[in-house]
Amino acid sequence: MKKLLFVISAPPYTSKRGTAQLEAAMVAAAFDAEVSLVFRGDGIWSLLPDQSAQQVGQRSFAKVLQALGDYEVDQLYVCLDSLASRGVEAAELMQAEGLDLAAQQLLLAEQDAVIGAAL
Amino acid sequence: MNFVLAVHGAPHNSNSGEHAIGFANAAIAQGHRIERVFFYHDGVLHGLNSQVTPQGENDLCKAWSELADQGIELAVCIASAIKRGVINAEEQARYEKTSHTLAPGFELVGLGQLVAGIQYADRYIEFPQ
Amino acid sequence: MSTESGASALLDQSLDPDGYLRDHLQWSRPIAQQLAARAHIDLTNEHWRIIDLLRDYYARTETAPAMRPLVKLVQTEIDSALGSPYLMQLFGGSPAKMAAKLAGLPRPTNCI
Amino acid sequence: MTLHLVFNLQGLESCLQRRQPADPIVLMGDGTYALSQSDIECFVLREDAAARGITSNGKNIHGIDYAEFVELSTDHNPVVSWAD
Repeated sequence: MKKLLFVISAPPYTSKRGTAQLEAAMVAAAFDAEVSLVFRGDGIWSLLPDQSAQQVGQRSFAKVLQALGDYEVDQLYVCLDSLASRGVEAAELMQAEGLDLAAQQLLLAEQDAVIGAAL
Repeated sequence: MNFVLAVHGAPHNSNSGEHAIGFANAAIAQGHRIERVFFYHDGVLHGLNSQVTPQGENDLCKAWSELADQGIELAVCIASAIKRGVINAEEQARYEKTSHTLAPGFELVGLGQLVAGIQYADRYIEFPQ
Repeated sequence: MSTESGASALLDQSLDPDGYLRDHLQWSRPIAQQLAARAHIDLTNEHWRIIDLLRDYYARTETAPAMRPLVKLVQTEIDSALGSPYLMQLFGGSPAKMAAKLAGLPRPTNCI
Repeated sequence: MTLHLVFNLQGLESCLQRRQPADPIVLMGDGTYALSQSDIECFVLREDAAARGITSNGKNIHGIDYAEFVELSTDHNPVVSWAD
């Protein structure tokens, strides 16, 4: 079983890369990979709880995120540095475990592949 | 060694294609195998048959087709592709469009092919831009 | 033209070549029945339980579940003894796909 | 050990924060502009730097071609790309 880390570093409603990453993570879980996700940079905005995406005619990132648990993807992490530099408290966000930079180093090092969401 | 490469940037505003092609050719020259090139996000535009490369610029289409001729799978993410108008004859019929636009040598696949490739390969290398 | 064949012709216009609703918001229970009839499925209460479950799941997650999460959903919400054979008996060879189609979920763009 | 591919300056910053100190870095594409402002030890894809008119005399900078890039990637796992 391979360990795959999906990185979400873009905010949710412009590029839609974040939702594509969630879909890829679900597929990976369905293919028996050990999947984790990390939200960093402006990707942390994906974790705000009250998203009303239908107002802009899009799928709600927050809702799609709810489906991850059904694929037994429960290793969700958020970069504490990215939160601090944006003045966001972990308690304001949906459930994800806060990781400092040192912990992210270790998380990266133990992966077989890292699938990014740059741009 | 077995590689899966991922191309995330479009031909007209990124170096993803040049990087992946440069890597693939060097890897093959060293006796490695490129299992699959997976085109994702804007990278699917590499498979758009109707694009014209201005003279004097890199003709990536030719480089891709040479890789395809060597048996390398050029796998285009179907979900990313249909959104950007990159469709084969089957999708053309399914969505009732007037023409199909997928370049020869490329094929539309599901995200499962990305994951299966990563599971199988020794290395996954992503060219985001 | 009988009412029934009239309704059928109307439905034809609302479906894409693969039999998915062009606009998933058009879904109604009578439409589900017509879609099922075309797939030679006679909708029973057991089918409806799954269809309702899927519609509720979609409202919560805006995704259609793949097979494994669907089985899990059925087991937690209906009966832990039920599995994929049960779903296949109700909806045929690709139950997650067929049930989502009958439930009027948006057609998936990613073929898994 | 992880190999880091860096595609722009923002990517370099994110990478430097999250790599282990001994992990090698390859600057590619617009990542090669980092050579003009940074003295970290790294590899740089020679043709991308040359295309941009970037030169460096730093003794910690190792110019590589695609063949050497392939060798680095066979020696390291995972290979992580950074662009933001």
